[in-house]
Order: sequence, then structure tokens, then C-alpha cells
Amino acid sequence: MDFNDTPQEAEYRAKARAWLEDNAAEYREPPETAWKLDEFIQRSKAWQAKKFAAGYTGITWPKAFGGQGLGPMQSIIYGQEESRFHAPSGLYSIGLGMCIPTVFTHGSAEIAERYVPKALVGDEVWCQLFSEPSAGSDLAGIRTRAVQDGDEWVIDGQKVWTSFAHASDYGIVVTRTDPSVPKHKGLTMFIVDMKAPGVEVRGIKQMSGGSDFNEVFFTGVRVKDTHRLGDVGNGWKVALTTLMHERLAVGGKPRHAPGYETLMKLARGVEAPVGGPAIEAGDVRQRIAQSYINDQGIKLTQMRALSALSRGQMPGPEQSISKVVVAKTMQEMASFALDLAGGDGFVTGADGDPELAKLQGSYLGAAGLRIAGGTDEILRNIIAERVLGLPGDLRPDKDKPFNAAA
Amino acid sequence: MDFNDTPQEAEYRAKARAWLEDNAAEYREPPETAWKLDEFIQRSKAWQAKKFAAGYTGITWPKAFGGQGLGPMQSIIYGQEESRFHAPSGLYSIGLGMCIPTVFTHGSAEIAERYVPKALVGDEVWCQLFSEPSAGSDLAGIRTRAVQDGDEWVIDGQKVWTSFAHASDYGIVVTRTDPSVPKHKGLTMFIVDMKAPGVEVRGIKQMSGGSDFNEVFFTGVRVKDTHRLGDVGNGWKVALTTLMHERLAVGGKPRHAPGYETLMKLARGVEAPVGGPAIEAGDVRQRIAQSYINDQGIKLTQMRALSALSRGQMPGPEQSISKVVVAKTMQEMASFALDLAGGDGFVTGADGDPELAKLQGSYLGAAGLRIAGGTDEILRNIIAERVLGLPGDLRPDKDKPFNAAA
Amino acid sequence: MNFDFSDDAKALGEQAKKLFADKAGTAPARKAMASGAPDFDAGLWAEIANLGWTAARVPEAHGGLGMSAEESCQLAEAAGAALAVVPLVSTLLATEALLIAGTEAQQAKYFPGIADGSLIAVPAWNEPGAVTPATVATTASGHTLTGSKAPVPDLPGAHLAIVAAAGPDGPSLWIVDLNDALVEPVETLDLVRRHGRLTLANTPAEPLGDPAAYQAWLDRAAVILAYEAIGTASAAMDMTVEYAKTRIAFGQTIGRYQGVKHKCADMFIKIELARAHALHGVAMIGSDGAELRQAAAAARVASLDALSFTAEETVQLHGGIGFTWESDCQFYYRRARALTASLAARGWWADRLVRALELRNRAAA
Amino acid sequence: MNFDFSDDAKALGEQAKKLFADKAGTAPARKAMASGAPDFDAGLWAEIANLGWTAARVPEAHGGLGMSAEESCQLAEAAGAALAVVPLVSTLLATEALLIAGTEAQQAKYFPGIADGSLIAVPAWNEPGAVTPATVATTASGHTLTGSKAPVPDLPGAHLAIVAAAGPDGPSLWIVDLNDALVEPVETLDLVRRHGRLTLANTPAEPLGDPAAYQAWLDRAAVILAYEAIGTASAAMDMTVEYAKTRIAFGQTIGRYQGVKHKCADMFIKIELARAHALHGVAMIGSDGAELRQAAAAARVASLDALSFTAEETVQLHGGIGFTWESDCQFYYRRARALTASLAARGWWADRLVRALELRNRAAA
Repeated sequence: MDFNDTPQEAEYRAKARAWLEDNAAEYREPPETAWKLDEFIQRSKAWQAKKFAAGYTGITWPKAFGGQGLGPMQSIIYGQEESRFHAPSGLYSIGLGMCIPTVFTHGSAEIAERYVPKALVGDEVWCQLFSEPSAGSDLAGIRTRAVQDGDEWVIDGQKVWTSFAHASDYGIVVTRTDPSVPKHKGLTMFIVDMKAPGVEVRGIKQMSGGSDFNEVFFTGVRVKDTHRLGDVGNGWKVALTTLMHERLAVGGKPRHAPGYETLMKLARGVEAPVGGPAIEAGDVRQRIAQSYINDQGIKLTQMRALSALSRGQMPGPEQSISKVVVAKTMQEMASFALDLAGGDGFVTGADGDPELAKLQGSYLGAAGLRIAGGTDEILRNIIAERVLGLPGDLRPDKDKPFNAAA
Repeated sequence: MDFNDTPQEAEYRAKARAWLEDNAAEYREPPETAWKLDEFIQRSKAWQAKKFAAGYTGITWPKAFGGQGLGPMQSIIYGQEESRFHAPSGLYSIGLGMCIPTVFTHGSAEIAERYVPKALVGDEVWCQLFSEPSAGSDLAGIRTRAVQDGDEWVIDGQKVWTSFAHASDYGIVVTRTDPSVPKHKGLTMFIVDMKAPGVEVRGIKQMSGGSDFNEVFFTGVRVKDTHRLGDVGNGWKVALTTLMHERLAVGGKPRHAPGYETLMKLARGVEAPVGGPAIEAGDVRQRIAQSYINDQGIKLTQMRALSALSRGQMPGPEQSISKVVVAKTMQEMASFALDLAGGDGFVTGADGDPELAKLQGSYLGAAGLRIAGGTDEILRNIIAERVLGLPGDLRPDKDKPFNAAA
Repeated sequence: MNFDFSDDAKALGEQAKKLFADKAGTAPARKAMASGAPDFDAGLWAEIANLGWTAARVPEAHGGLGMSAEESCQLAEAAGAALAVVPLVSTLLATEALLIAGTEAQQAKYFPGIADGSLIAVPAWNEPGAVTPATVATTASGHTLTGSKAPVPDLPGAHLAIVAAAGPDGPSLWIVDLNDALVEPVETLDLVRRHGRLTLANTPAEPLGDPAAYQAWLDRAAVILAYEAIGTASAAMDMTVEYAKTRIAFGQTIGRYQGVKHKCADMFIKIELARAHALHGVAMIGSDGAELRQAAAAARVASLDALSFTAEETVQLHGGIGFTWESDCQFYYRRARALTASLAARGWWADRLVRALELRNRAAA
Repeated sequence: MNFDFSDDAKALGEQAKKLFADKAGTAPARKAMASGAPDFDAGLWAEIANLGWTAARVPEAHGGLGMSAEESCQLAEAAGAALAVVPLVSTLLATEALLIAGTEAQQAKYFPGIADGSLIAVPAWNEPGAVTPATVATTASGHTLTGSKAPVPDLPGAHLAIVAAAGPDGPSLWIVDLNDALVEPVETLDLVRRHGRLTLANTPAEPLGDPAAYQAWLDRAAVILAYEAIGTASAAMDMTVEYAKTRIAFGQTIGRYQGVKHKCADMFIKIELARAHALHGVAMIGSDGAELRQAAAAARVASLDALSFTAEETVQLHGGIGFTWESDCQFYYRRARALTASLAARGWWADRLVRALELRNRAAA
């Protein structure tokens, strides 16, 4: 048992690492001030084109769609190596990770030919338009309507929590095309042109101060029937395949989020509530141990999953615990650490300590992470139902026509 | 603001205390070895008769039923004073606390006249027959049937968790008299003679080793219609009034259960996981603080309720938190304390330490206390629904005929 | 048994809740969050002073109403629930210090201004680098102080500070006229309540009459702040319960799910435990009771636990919308950090509680 | 990336699970609980020896199969899941001590008997009055030991004990032939597994070859016991999940209620976290890795947390029936205490984990 690459994996890693050393040198250090949106998009496009040329995009996709036809381990290895740099690759993660696989799985050959190559090379950016204000955890409860008009559909409604909507050229959108049938059955998925008339994008400011998401309003937006993904009324199943791609993206601790090491470092520098260095106090040590167990436990759990992939097997259900542990651990650890730091842990801005600012960011961000991509409650339901086989909650609306349910 | 009696309360307390000093002297110390059942019953009856003669039974009951017609504070004050002794009063707590109030509220005048006085003086012992193997949290799901036969009813079925069934002369029993209507509507309550043919009592041994409860089997037990309590089909409402009396009995920490003081004492004598005396370790101190907050918090919460009673008001909803806090705190504290005690905390019997034995008993008993009289889950539901006004769980069986529900 | 607020105190609390329901709450808090907004709501402050709330705890001899700590706690709870953008709780805390430790002359000098609202007083114990109220580096030399105090709640806009400085037997309390000192705003996680840094450089100051009063003041401050935290936590719980009654997911209101309703029940449980200890604290202040130290510490710990749990799960149970800037959830989430910073975090108070229990045990032995 | 058990180890685990499914489980555990029942299931033990499980970890040179710690862990997990009434885990722990610290002569003397099942060996570190493995009062004088060891799992019926005694540089390990010592049964909270007291009064003993091996043995023992705890916790979870699928209350199976299902999910989460660390521990044993100390401590803490939570909520989710003597819930509830006592509670191991992290930091600095 070891944490080593297989010879093939090691070879791929060495190649990728060498290429990155040569080509990502300018991203070795984080930018001193964050890039503005324009520069971010420009750099993202340039970086994506470079990766495409070198064969580091669509690593697991079929060659027919411009992919490399390699296994998930190669994709993960490239990702690990790239993450040693600060290259701008986030702009494409949803488009290439979720949207385009849906497009080439459920779209016609013509549609795939039109959209996949340009997405892969990075010329066109994609976003995913699923959630709505009244349909968060209950995604199938969406209300955005699409009404057929000849060989076109007319879309009206509002989407929310859309990443990079303002920078996107196209999106995949779930709509309700038949409100007279039960809610899972009346949905249809389309490709929508984000520059089309009637599409309006507004940023959402988060509690933490950032604006990583958007609201998108559709007013009489017209989409050709050729841009439908899957059958009319089959949108729920199409959306599930999209989301399956999301779930496969193993979600560990956000890259720069403080972990148990941060708490240890802080505890070496401050006094304990009981007096003496905090690092020597029993309660602080117990908390460090718990943070290690959660942080490192998730890392090791991910290695279990990677080992399965490396062996050509499907990862076990254990990786489903990742986000629910990570988000709550971040919140608990940050709260405890800020407590330890006294008044300084509360001061922000120019007067604040940069290390403590990371913990403050983590405390604010964790509140969002506990919700985004499935709340703690939904994730526990999923573990209980899909892993342990417990029955689902009662759903009084399940078989009722959508427009007759509460 | 103070914790003092009003002058009237102080007078009542002084009188009760003086009477107890004179009459309960033999119960000043706990018995060296626990009384056997026979002796317990004999002593209980003698003690109850003494209390009756002195006017310390049915303190809050109307004088018409042999009570004293006093307020709840008098009843509580007498209980506080009696609890300084080790008098055997538990045999009557369910009968006089729950059964007989139901009898005189819902029974005919003849029935009340027949049963109330003998119960009050202690000649006849009562038990309550509600729970069943398949109806614990969901009490209205009981299956014990009563079928009318002329002016009698014939009862068949099984009850469980009945305290003192083996020592009881009579019981109140909830039965299903109409399985064709929704479950809350087909119930009827009766008085049953526990010595009647067809009544069989078996002890239940608990996980903790004790046998405080019984199963009671009914096979063709005949009850006269005159012994019905409330209308046919109205048993659910009758049962609710019985249970209301249970809820009024403010449930704090069991009398001799270890609390934060126990943990402090233990922590002064053992080494901490981090070395040094445990009482000086940060994690141990945090746990002591938490135990104090929960133990003492519930005590103080009860004092808030008593203050309301003393002022002639209804206690607020805060007392509903009592059992759920007490039981979990007992379990957590005992587990932590046994951890601290090392291997000695695991040894029982003749080789065990008597102080640690109390913690072991508390750890085992707390598992039962978290269930008895409403599980943690049911109690949280009750707080959420009755105090906070949140809606009830969906109940798919609510309006279905009992015999058609799952 | 008379373990409850007096009818008078309750009536004042009701009056405060009513006024704040009209004039405070999350909408004014959002306005206060805007940059350039005034330090506090001067109109509301004038109204408060007019109603005699700042005078409530001031002795009658000095122009006040001579009421008890019960009234201060009722006001703190109402202010906490409404996130009221006024320096009321700070002034109540400073009042408590003057009351227990001020000389007759000091009381005569400052209480009339506090009573009529013209003098805003705040306590200042926190220092950069200090993690507990036990660590005070500010030094006294003659009748001057030197050191730095931050973050100090409600400092911008205040006139007087009750400052902790190192003394021979632990920290002691001094009065500083803020006209004589440098006050600068400090940004904090709480975007509504203003905080500041007080820089003392041989700044004129006068010691309170009783130098040992710091510890007693901490106890009283803990009780009053426990009520502020209870008020804030209760408001967050109420908002969450209301949301859970109306928000629908999977065909039913989310309040029907035990995952949601059990968390709401836990909020209630934690808040009621905090109330029990806080009430114990008020009772001990009222009776100069020997259990004040332990009651105050327990109230502090229990109220912070209730507030942080409630604030965190308030965001959580609101789901995505709860994490937006537009949602009111953030006020509670951020205020939980403010109230923690305002008088040291739970760990120090839990240790103080156990020390109090140990002392009592030793005394009993 | 190859972070998983070998196929061989998994196959052995499957074999063990299969045998225990037939021959062990809660029904035999209930029989073992009866007073007068034998110390362990001799028939099952013979079968185990016959299948080579006790030989698995013994070097080939000494009549064993020379397998890795992976096999020991698979066996421990299966035994833990089945509550198997055999001294298998104790013998595996003793085997590990002989393996890492026994001299060639000691190995040659004892391993063949361990391998063929005729020699039951148990570790004995616990002492009355000791709260952690760091406190050992048993003294050595020449080749004799004096002291008392209790509670020692599986001691009644064992032939050999690996005993911790105080040494100049901390505790060290000794071999005691139990024919030379006084062994008495000791009652414990676990009514299934037998425990004993070992009284040593100038009892003949021989030191293991490497006196410093005690700490290394603790690490390995922690990993093996983590798998036993994971096995027990998983069995309790499985039983609870099955119950939640069938028990009906308020017209639906209780597994539909989030109050129930979220607790089951939490059991799974805690067990999987424990598995991750325990697997890290096995990997470090296999590679003599520098991270063994931290991995073992983390595995110990995480597995005890998983087991105590799962055992407590197993009773809880079974409701009233779960608290009866007739229910199988009590086996898990009581075994959780047994596995805690078997190698010190979580607090000590959490501290040991942080010490390991500090050492690594210092080494890296």
C-alpha cells in the first residue's frame, strides 16, 4: 500500500509537470492584486488555448469530441500539477466539466460540432442555468417557462447562482415546458445564447462581500428547437447527468482555506483561556486534533477514491462525506480560532492581521459552503438514501401536476 | 428577585417540614440494602396512609374528591420537603398523578366514589396502560382491541412499559374500539381490574439490568361499560388529558444522578490526558463548565416555572427543554468522566469503585432516559411545533382508516 | 419563589421592544452599514434619552430613576433583538462601572449627563494583542494613561471611556474624557455597529474610586451582555422560524422537515438555558449574592453558545438566499462575532466559571 | 495511487466475515453473557487457528504465513463486527509486540504456538488507578515483575501476557507465562468479553528484546484496535439502518424522518473518517512510515468517536425496545466502553496526535 503513482501515471505526471514548468512560469506566484474581470477573462482564454494546443483539455473526453480519450487519473494528475501554479482555469470548469458533456451527450451531431470545439479551445465560455429563487434544494421545482412557437421556444423566468454568467457566451438552461404534469416530468433543457435579446445578467453580492454568482433574467428569449438537449419533458434526466459530472468532481477543502496547521500556528502565538501558551492547553489541543481528523480524513478519503480510479474501479460511497465535513469543519475551526485571537480576530481592513483575515474569510465563506452545491441537510439525505438505502422523505407533490401542487 | 418562599409558602413549608421530621424519621437515611418488592409495597401503603391522615395527599385536588384544594406550589413544597427523606412514595406517583385525575374527570360519579378514596388513602394501587410494542412514540397507533358484548367490553392485546403493573390493583387502559376510522378516532379508555382473569403481567429487564417496567397481556379480559372513561371513540382526547398531567410533573435530573460536582470531584483525583491534575486541564474545565451550564440551567429553568406558579401564572414554555437537556447531559458527562477514569471506569461489581459505579449507572440509565416519556426526537418536535409553532411532520396515516393504513 | 423580572422591569422591556420595532431592526441596520452613515442613530438616541432609559439605572440623587440591573438587562435584550444602532448597551455597561466603583464626586460629575443622554460613555478594556480581559498592558503614571484600546464598541461618537489599565493588583478602571484622547474608527466584521481605537499617550485620566472593581464590573457586564446576546439570538431564531413556516421545498414548508425543526428546537433550548443563567446573574446583582461570579460566567458562556449556534444555523436554514448580501441573516452572523469580541470569548469565561465553582467548593469545605 | 488493502487482505477479511456470520454475532454473544459460560468459544477458536488466521501475521520462519498488518486489521474488523467471542484481537496485538520487539529466541519459542492457536497471548498494560498507557507502576527487579494489571481483555483463558512495566526510559514490555501468575476474573461493563486481573508478585518474566518498543507497539495496537472499533460501529449502524427501514411510526417507516436518517448519515460520516485514518495507519505500518504516530493516534480518536456515537444512537433510534435486555443494542453500547478501556480513552490519544504533529513541524522547521 502506498501513495505512489503507477509507472504510467508517473510518466504522465512528469510530462505534464515539465510542460507546466515551461508554459505556466508566469503563474508561479499569485498575482499581487487580484485580476480585474477583463484581464481574468483574457488570461483565461489565452491559457485555455495553450492547454488545448498541448492536449491538456478534455483529457477524459472521447477523441471524437476533441478530447484525449484518457482515464480519470490522467485528468486528476494534470489538475494536481496545474494546481501548483496560479493559472486562471476556473472560467471553464463549469462549461467543460458539466455543460459541454451534456451538450455532446444529449445534443444532435450538428449541435455538438458547432459548440464543442469552440468551447474546448476556450473561444466560447459556458454557464449552467439551473437554480431559481424558489428552487434551490428542490431543483425540480423550477418555474422558468419555455413555450413552443413554431420551431422556436420562448423562455421567460429567472435563474440564480449562475457562475460567470456575465462572461459566458452560452448556457444550458432547464425550463418548465409542461406545468400540467408532475414536477419532474414537465422539464426540458435548452442551449441558450447569453447574448440574445431578453437575457439580463445581474451580479449577486454574497454575505462574505464577494460577487461570484449572478442572477439571470429571461424575458421572451427565443431559442431554436434544434438547441433542445434531450426530448421535450425529459429535462430532469438530462439535468441529472449534468449534476452527476458535478458530483464526480471530488470536493475537498477549498484550496487556500485555513486548516489545522493554521490553528496550530495561531495557538503557538497566543495565550490560552486558562493561561499559558494556547498550544499547551487541553481544550486547544483537542480542537487541533479534531481539525486534523476532519481535514486530513477528507484528504485521505479522496486518496481512497483516487486509488479506486487508479485501479480502474468506481470510487466507493465514502467520498460523499467530503463537502459536509469540510464546510462544517471550516466554520467550527475558524470560529474557535477567532475566539482564541481575542479582539484582533474581530478587526478587519487595514487594521486587521492578514493571517486572521484568512480565518475571517473562512468563517464567512464556510456559511456559504455549507449551502452551495447541496446543503448539509440535503447531503445527509443523499448519504442516508443513496448510500445506506433509507427511504426518501415523503413528497406530497411528487405525483401531483406542478400547477396543482402547493 | 429572590429564591424565597412567600410568607404563605414559608408557613406551609414549615408545617410540612415539622410533620415530616416527626413522621418520616425512619426514612432519614437510605436503606442499606434495597427493599424487596413486598417490603416496598407494605411500606409504601403504610406511608401513604400516614400522609393521607395528615392531609398531604391529593394536595391540589378538589376537596370533593378528598383532596386539599390547595395550589401547585403547596404540592411542590411538600414534594421538596419529602424528598429530603427516603420515604417510599413512588408506588403512587402514576396512579395519583395521572390515573385518578383521569378517573374523576372522565368517569361517572359512582365510579369516582368507588375508586378515588381508596386510591388516595393508598389501599389500591393504579397503573397506566398506554404504550404498546408497535406504538411507542406514535401512541395513537395502539392495537389492543376492545369489542362490545352487551354491557361489557372484551379486551385483547398487549401493553408495555407499565410501571408497577405487578403491584397494581387497577389500571387505565387505552383500546381500539373502531379500526375502521382514522387512528386517533377509534380509541376508547377503560378502567381495568389488574387481578381479573386474562390479565398477565411479565417484567421487562432493561439494558441497565433493572426491571422497573412490565409487559401486560390481555386475553379476553372483560370490563363493564360502566368502567368506560369518556365516550366511545373519545379515548385519544382522554389520554391527552392524562398525559398533560405527566408533562406538568417538571422532569429534572434524576435525584441521585451524578452532575457537574461529580465530574469536578473525579477530576481532582485523576491525571489529565495531557498530564497534570485533570482539574487543571483546559478540556476538562470546559467540560465541567458545560455540565454546570446544563445541570444548573435546568434547575434554574425549573425555578422560573415555580416562580410563575407561585405568582399564580402558568409556567412558560421554557420547561419543555428539561428532559432533552438532562438526559443527553447525563450521557455526555458520564461518558467523559468514565474516559477520564481510565480502566477503573470500566470495572464493575466487587472490584469496581462505588463512585465510578454511579457514573456507570448514569451512562447506562441515560440511554433509557433519552427515550422514556418521549424520545429526544419527539421532544424536539414538540418544542418546534407547540412552542415555536412550526408545522407537524407529514402524517400519511392521519386521515386513513386505521385498518387501511400501512 | 420569585425568580423572574419585576413587573416594572418587564414593562420597560415591552416599551423598549415596541419603540425598537418601530425605529430599529434590520432595515435601519442596513442603512447604518452604508459607508458614510453616521456612527449611530442620533434621533433614536434622543428618543431613548427622552424616555428615561439612559437614566433608568442612574441613582435618583444624580438625576436618574434609581432602577435596578433588571431594567438594564431588559433594555439590553431589546436593543440586541433590534440590532439598535445606538450606544445604549455600552452606556449601560459604563454606568454599571461608575455605579459600583465611582466616587461620589465622579458620580455627581458624570451621571447627570448619562441620565439625560448628553454624555455617551463606553467601556474600553480590549487591547490589540490581548486575548482576555486579564491581559491589560495599558499603563498608568500619575493621573495619565498610556496604551492602545481596540476594538472598542461604540467608541466613535462617545464622550467618555471607562478604561482598564494595569494596576498593582490586576487591572483597574479609569475615566478618560475622550476630548483628551485620539479616537479613530476601526473596521470590524460587524458592519453595523461602529468600533474604534483609543490611543492613550500620557492622556489625562482619573481612577475610579474602587480599584478592585474591575472584576466585579466584568461580572455585571457579562450579565448585561448576556441579555444583549439573548435578544439577538432570539430575533435570529424568530426570523428563521418564520422563514421555515413559509419557504416551500419538495412540496411542503421546510419547517415540516425534522432536519429544520430540530435545529429550531435546539436554538430554543440553547437560548432558554442562557436565559436561566442570565436571570440568575440579575438576581445575584440585585441581592449582592455570592453566586454572582459563577452566574455571570455561566450566562456569558451559555449566551455566546446560543448566539453563535443560532446565527450560524440562521444562515444555513435560509439556504442560498441566506448567504446573500441582501439577506438579513448576515447581521446576526456578524453580530455574533461582535458580541464575542465585546467581552472575551467563551473559553476564558468557562475557565472563570470553573474557578468560581472551585472557590465555592473550597469555601464550603 | 495505491491506498487500499491488497486483494489478499480483502479476501481474508471476506473469509472472516463469512465464518463469523455463521458462527459469531449477537446470538452467540448473548450466550457468552450467561454466567458460567466459558471464557471464549473454543470451537470457533479451533476453527480460526485451523484457517491460519492466528498464523497470518507470524513470520514463515516460525511456522506462520508471514502476512502483513493489513491481514491483522481485516481480521480485527471482522471480529469487531461479529462481536466474536474469541481472543483473536488480543492475540493479534500480542503478536505485533513479539514481532517488533521479540528476540529471535523469543519469537522461536512463542510464535509456533501462537500460529497453531495453542498459545493464547494477550497484552496487559492497564493498571488499577492508571488513566493512560503512560502511567505504569508495575516494577521490574531482575527477571521478575511486581504489580497489578486490570482490566485485561481476554486474560482468563490466556497462556501468555505481554506486560508493560516501568523502565528507566518509560514503560517497557515483558513476557509473562500465565502459569506463573495469579489470574482472576474481573467484572466489567462488557458482559460478553471476559476481562481479568493479573497479579504479579516477583513473578518470573523476560524483557522483550527492544525495551523502547512500547511506544511503537502502542501505535500498532491503536491501528488494529481502530479496525475492531470500526467493525463494531459498522455492525451497529447496519442494524440501526435495517431497523429504520422497517419500524413504522406515524404511518411511515422511521427511516423517512430526517431526525433518524441524518443520524444514520452521521454514523456513516464518522465511520468513514475513521476508516481513512485507520487505513493511513496500516499504510504507515507497512512502509515503516514516519507518519505512523499521527496516523495511529488519529485512527484511535476517530474510531472511538465513531463507535461511541454509533453505539449511543443505536439504542436511541431503536426507541424503547432498544433499551431492553433482550435487544442486541446493549452489546454495542457496552462494547464501546470496552474498546475505550482497551487502550486509553480519546483524550490521551488526541494529545498524542498533537504531539506528533508538533514533532513533525519541528522536524520540518
